[in-house]
Amino acid sequence: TSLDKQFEEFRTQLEESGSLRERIRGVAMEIESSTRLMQASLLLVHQSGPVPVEVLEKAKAQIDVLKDQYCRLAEVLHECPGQYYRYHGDWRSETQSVASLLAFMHWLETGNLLLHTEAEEKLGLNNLDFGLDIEDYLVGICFMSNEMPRYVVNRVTAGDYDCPRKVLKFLTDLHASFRMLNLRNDFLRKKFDGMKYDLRRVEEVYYDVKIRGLATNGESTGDQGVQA
Amino acid sequence: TSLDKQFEEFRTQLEESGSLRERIRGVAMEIESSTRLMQASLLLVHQSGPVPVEVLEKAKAQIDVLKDQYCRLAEVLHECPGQYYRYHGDWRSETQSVASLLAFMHWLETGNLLLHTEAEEKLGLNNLDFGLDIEDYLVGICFMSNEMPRYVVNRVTAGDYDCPRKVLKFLTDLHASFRMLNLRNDFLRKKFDGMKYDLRRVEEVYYDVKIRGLATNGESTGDQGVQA
Amino acid sequence: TSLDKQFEEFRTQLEESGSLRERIRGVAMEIESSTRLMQASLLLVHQSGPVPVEVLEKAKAQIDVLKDQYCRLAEVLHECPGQYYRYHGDWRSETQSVASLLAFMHWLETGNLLLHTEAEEKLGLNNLDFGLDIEDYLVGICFMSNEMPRYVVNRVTAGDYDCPRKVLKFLTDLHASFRMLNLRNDFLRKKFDGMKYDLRRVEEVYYDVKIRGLATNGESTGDQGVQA
Amino acid sequence: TSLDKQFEEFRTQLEESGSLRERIRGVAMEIESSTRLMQASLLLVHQSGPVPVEVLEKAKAQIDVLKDQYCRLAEVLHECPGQYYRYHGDWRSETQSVASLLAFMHWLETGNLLLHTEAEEKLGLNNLDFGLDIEDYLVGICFMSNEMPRYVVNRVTAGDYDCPRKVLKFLTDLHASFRMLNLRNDFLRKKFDGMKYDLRRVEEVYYDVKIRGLATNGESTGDQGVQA
Amino acid sequence: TSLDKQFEEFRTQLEESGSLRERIRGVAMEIESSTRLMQASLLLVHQSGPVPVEVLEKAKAQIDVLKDQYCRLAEVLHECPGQYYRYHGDWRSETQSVASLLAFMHWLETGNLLLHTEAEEKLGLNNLDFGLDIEDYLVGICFMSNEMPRYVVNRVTAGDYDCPRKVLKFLTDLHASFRMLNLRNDFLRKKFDGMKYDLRRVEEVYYDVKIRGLATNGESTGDQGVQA
Amino acid sequence: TSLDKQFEEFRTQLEESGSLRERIRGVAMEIESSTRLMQASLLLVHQSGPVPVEVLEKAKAQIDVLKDQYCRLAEVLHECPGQYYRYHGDWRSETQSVASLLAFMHWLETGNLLLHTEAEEKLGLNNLDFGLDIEDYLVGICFMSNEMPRYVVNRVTAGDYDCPRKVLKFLTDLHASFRMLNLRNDFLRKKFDGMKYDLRRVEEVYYDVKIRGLATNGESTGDQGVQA
Amino acid sequence: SSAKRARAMSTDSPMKEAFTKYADYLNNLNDKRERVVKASRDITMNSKKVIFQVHRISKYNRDEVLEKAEKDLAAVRDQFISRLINELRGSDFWKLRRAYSPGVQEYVEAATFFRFCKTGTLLNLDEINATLLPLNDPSLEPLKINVLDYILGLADLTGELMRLAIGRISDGELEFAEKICRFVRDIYRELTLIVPHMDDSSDMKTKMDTMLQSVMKIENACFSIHVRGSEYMPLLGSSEPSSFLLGVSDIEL
Amino acid sequence: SSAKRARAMSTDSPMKEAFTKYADYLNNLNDKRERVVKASRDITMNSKKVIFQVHRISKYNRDEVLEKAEKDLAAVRDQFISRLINELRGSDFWKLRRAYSPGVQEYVEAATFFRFCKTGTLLNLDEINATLLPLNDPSLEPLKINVLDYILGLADLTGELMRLAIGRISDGELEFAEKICRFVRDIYRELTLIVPHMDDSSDMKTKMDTMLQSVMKIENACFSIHVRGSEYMPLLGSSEPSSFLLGVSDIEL
Ligand SMILES: [Mn+2]
Ligand SMILES: [Mn+2]
Repeated sequence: TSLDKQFEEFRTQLEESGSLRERIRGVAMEIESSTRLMQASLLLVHQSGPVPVEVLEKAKAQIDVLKDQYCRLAEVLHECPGQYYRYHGDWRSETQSVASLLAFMHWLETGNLLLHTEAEEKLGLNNLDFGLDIEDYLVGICFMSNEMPRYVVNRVTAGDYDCPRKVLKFLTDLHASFRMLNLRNDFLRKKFDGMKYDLRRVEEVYYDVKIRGLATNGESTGDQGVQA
Repeated sequence: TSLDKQFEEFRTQLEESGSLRERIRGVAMEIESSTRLMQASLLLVHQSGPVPVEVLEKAKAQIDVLKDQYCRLAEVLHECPGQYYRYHGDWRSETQSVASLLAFMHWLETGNLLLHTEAEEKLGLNNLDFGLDIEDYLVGICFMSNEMPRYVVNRVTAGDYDCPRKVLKFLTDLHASFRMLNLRNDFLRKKFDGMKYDLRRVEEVYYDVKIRGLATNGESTGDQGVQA
Repeated sequence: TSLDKQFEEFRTQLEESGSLRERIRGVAMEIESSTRLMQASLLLVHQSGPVPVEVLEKAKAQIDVLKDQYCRLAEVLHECPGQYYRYHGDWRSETQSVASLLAFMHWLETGNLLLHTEAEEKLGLNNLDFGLDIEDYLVGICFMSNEMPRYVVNRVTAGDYDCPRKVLKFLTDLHASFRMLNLRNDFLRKKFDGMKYDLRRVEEVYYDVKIRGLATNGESTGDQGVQA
Repeated sequence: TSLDKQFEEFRTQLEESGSLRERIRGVAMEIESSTRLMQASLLLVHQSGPVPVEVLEKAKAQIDVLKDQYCRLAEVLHECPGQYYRYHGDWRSETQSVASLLAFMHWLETGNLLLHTEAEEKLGLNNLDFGLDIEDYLVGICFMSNEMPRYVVNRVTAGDYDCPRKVLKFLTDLHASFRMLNLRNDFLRKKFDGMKYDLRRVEEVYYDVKIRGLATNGESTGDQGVQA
Repeated sequence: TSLDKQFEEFRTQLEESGSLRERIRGVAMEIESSTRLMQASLLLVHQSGPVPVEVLEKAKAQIDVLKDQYCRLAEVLHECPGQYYRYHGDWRSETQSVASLLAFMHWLETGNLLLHTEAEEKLGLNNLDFGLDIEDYLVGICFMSNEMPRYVVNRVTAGDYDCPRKVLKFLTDLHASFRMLNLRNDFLRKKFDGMKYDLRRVEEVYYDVKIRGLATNGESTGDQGVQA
Repeated sequence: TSLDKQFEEFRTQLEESGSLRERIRGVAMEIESSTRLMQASLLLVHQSGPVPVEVLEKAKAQIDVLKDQYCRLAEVLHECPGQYYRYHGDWRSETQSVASLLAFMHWLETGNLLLHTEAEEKLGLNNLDFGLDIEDYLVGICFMSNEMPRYVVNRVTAGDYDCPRKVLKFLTDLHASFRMLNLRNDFLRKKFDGMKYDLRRVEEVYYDVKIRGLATNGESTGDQGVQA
Repeated sequence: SSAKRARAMSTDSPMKEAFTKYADYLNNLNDKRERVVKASRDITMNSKKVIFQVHRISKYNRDEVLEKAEKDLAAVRDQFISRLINELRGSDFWKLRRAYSPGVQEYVEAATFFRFCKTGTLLNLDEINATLLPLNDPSLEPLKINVLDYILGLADLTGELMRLAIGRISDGELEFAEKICRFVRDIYRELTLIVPHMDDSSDMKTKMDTMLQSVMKIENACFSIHVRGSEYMPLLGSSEPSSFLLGVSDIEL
Repeated sequence: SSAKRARAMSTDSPMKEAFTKYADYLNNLNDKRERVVKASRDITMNSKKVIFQVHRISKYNRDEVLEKAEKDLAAVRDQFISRLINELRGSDFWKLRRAYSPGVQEYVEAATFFRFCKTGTLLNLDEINATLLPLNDPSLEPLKINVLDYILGLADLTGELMRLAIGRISDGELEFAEKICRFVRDIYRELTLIVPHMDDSSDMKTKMDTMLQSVMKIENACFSIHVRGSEYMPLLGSSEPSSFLLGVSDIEL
């Protein structure tokens, strides 16, 4: 009957989308694994004493792994055109972490914000079909901002008194840029609302350093903690 | 700066997707309003006594309104190809209600299950770009099933003793068809799990009329309550 | 350091128990799949008209599949002696369903309760290491009892007026046996408390049949619905 | 009948396991009582001013009591070999508290992490039959970590400016060790995720003393607050 | 310190009331055990065939046991005058069951409602200190009412066609009496709401019997099922 | 029917109040937009370096916009006399922000607290029909207090060492005034509790500055940061 | 000391003066809210008693029962609602709504329940407000129960009607039960279209679910009596099941 | 009709008679519960006011503030607790505990809060009960607040003490803050050993968590003031940070 035929078709389709989702979850778990490794390496930047260059190198080594993983993810989604957002939830939070870590490393190296296109490039996502969702990128940037107060506190403890000034400038600009966006009342908005606490904390650390005359007069040196 | 440029672009994009979403919500609210009118009309099938044909006609009159609304929804989504599932959540539950009501009316008229393609046709969605999501259709069918026990009880009270047999056959087949699907552990699965309680209740009603010798010997007449 | 060494060991152990659990989950999902097939076959006993012998045969064919699956489960657990109850939660609810279905089929065939040892035998679990937990068996029996009212209602609708008497006798005895147990205030207790509603419903169906003079005088014929 | 016999056996077995559980609960409650006394004594380490040695001694006096209690627990479980994990839930959370307190006292005395084997030794559990579950031990360590921020704050208030450095080093190492473990998404994982907040808070306290030039240059003295 | 002293006293007091509660729980569990035995005996009144007098006698034999248990409960509470309601929750639900069973047996024997004072008398609670809470009594009466439909159905199945009339008269009067009460939205209210359904079910059975000319013309014989 | 008529009327009324609410939400969103602009301007007072007068002027320019918006809000509410508090929730949090910003600007200019009547005047709300709810005003004042610690920290970083003294005096008086109120356990109470922490933080900064001999001896100059 | 004087002096600042006013405002508001809550509790409690009184209705005592209920309902108005009216002048009517809404809803439930039992019709909001008119000070704009509380009370009414229907069926008043069924169905259908327009529809949505449950309980009871009646008809040769059932109950019990 | 008479007659049965008694019992109980709830609300509201009054304390107004608080507290006793005492004769004391417990807890909170600010000591349960003695009818066993409500009130007290400590630190009263810190720590430690023995320890457990939060908030405040003070010492050559900070605040503001 036409009823049977319809449900037979549904069965096929549901199984296909089920196995697709299975494969997506598989890649997403690998991505998560890679970010854990990156995160573990980057933890060392919080440690007292100057941060060795190797720390960053080790973390950067994972980027190629990630690139490969996103390539495979793109291939899987290539099979179901137009359904990127149907399965988006399955790799979303992992990708936000990725964006956050890439941006943090980029900042450590260059002192600049990793742009969306740069992030896509690093992950090999510059083709049209499969990109880095803008909101995921922005959430990742907020996550990065959340790490800044801790980073600044630990750098000052390690004797790097110029760090707060640099971070404060970076965060102030970032915060001002975000304010231009008219965010909906969603997860991103909530994360952005949290950014002002990061900013406030960094201001306080800068104040602590400044009032005690520990802050160098900066400006001249554009380098970051890692490269010092 | 490139930072400013990026956030300027984001602002534009977020505003565009914001206004898109706004328009989608607008249509979705209209759809909700239409289904509510349909629902209120269809509530009259529960009243004691024979159900007048006008009841169904009044509800069916809303279908054209819905068709127009879905047409407009499709137009809105036409502006952002490939993003159907990005905004899907904004009209999802409304569409499940629509599917449920269409299927209930179709069953009242024909005694058959409204097929997915038939549902799309009724809503003017047979083009490829914008269709009725299969899971939404299936959830709608489950909602329809939930209405059956109450309908059967009230039909019997109104003296229609043949109704339970017909509904039981319909639900038994429907339930068997659903069982073929390997559902994920999600909303649809939960709704389907509920269907067995509808089935059981209809079995009990059929038992109540059968044991009292009230059930006609049926089979011959294929017509439904409304048309009687 | 001894700290490192300890955590290294932990890592190994946690990974081992993780992969063990993974394998257990795998088998448990297969078991669930088998019970679904059994359940689908057995649904037909509720259908009007006499129940064909094939229905039961088809369901029984799955028992060997289950046997094999439990054999593999036992092998997995053989690797970690003394930890049966550590992972018990991972196959518990699947096994309760299995017990329920086996007992229902056994009752259909013989009119008797499937004993715990018989259940273990059917699943090939009579060796000492890996058995059927008694509480799982008892929960399964309660699940079977939950199906009885529906079965009786549908059998009577199908014209089998002797069924309620038999089921009532069976359930009354079963309920009396259960009452001997001093159950803790747990899941099993809750399930058993539900059994009295099954009993009550079957009593009502028997009453319906009896007061209308439909009940045969029974006793003489010991056969069950299926074999008739 | 065989039915009666089976349920008679079940009754015996359920009563046996019921009384076993009763006895386990009894010992577990005694353990809880002992840990509460330890906890109340250890609360005094937070008081302003130097912590008298007696505080620790009083808490340590409970260890022998605990040892005796675990010995009795082991005896009870000796009666049902292979069922450790069947009843594990009945003493689990109490044991996690015990592990936490033992580890905290050990750290106060030695500045080192109490190893799993050392914990077992202290409780007299080094025989094979009845050990300290690794996950319980790890959860206990997380609980101990939760106490650290408060301890550090109060030690500094009491004038011990070297404490934050020591605790920070200890927690950083501990956190790094934990990160090696691939934790499932369960209670332990959640507790471990919380450890990073402890770490962050201790970093902030260390920052507060360091930036004010209060931190001694440390390293030389390996002693802890209590012994000072 | 005076602080220590006060809290030490509190601890003593609370431990005393804890042990009091322990003893109360002990007696309450015995009471529960007795009601289980009564209940098991009384289950036989549902069985087909005439109910032998012994059934009731066996149940009645437990009343003296209960009397003794309540006497001991009263003694325990005598130690803390005025604190009846402090511990009330610990024997409340058991007492509601007792009231229900006593009332059911009394009705079986006399056809009348067991009044509150009569219930107290049966339990030896007529002194002022320790009585039967009126709300507990009323809840117990509702529980008894809940058993009536099942009783009636089973009596009719067993051929006792006069039973429905008697029960209907009794329940009608009882329901009318309950309607005199102003209840809060509490447990008792909910139970009383359930009584309406009992009444309706008994009425249905009465009509079933009546309409088939099975009912005797009643009134003449005032005796109950048991004595017949 | 009269039933239909009444509910038809209700629907009309509720739709009217729905569209009223829609208009209120519209104005409230505009108000929110204005406060965002004010906030963005005022952010500059936190920036290093002396605050130019233009900053304040730019923010003050929005007051007229707000006045106009509140005027329109009042007009909308004029249509439903006496129903101010029915829709209050729809502009409440926006108005609290407005009060907070007005009070902050007023303090920057005059060093005094903006009183409730003054706030109403600034917004053109001194007529009786539509006023500024006192609790909203008080919450706004608490919000302003929450901004003070950040302001002080950043002013000191920017070299304005007289700011902490002024703010401390202002907040001390404000806190003393708030203590005159008897509050319920509501939102305002929670916000007021937070004020204590603001006060403490400002005090700390004041001491930081004082102790280092950075504070001017104050009193003489009554002007604020902006005008300095 | 001079420090002390400095502190003391600042107490007379405009700020302190203003806060004295704010303190008075808050104290008065809270006192009034408390009085309103208490009045609301009284209304609730006594309205519930009226509802129980109406539930005592039967074929045999209809008039006495309703007469007492009517008197009790009037007493709720005179003693408690009048107290509320005196408190709720001007903007407090909406400001303190959360404080009195439960009581007013319960009163609406009681008043509409009484009216349905008396005349089988729905007591309109206008009619309710008319009965409150005498309680108002004639010189002032009279206080009216708002639509929202009326609708919320009506939603609860269906629960009481369900209880009544089940009880009436047992007493053989089948036609009454069927009348209730139709009435409750109508209210449910009307409210279906109203709900999305309510100020805060979230609690109303759960009430709608409960209401549907009540409707279905009545329908199931009517179904049950109907199939039984249909079975008896051939046995008796009667064509009207309800009249038959009524007959039995009168004669035998 | 005879049927009607039959019905009517059964109204005089012993059952009806008994239910008349039950109805009276339930009506009286509910009325009393309602009166107790109202008294409890009054006690809560006015005790809260006393707490706010005590919070107005500062170095400069200590005596006046506490004098007023003492009078207000006495008023709570005389006006509202006495009303409660009259209702709670005999077994109602425990039976209606849920109805009055919130009020009594709030009173305990207020009375102990006042006492701590006045003398720095804990007001004992016996002392509280002694103040209630005059409110009792001398011919009857006097009503005493039970241990459970006292402990629950004490748990809330720590929240108020935390607020007080934060405020006192800002006013430079560091020693007072440290005293509060020690006091709250002691109470927390004592209660640690009491909690498992309470009749119903579940809500007490959440209160313990809140209490620990309060303790830590005070400790963090003391920590903060301490490290700052320690930093200043070398700058100033003083050895007593607190006295120094006190000095500053007096002179400058
Ligand atoms: Mn109600
Ligand atoms: Mn409080």
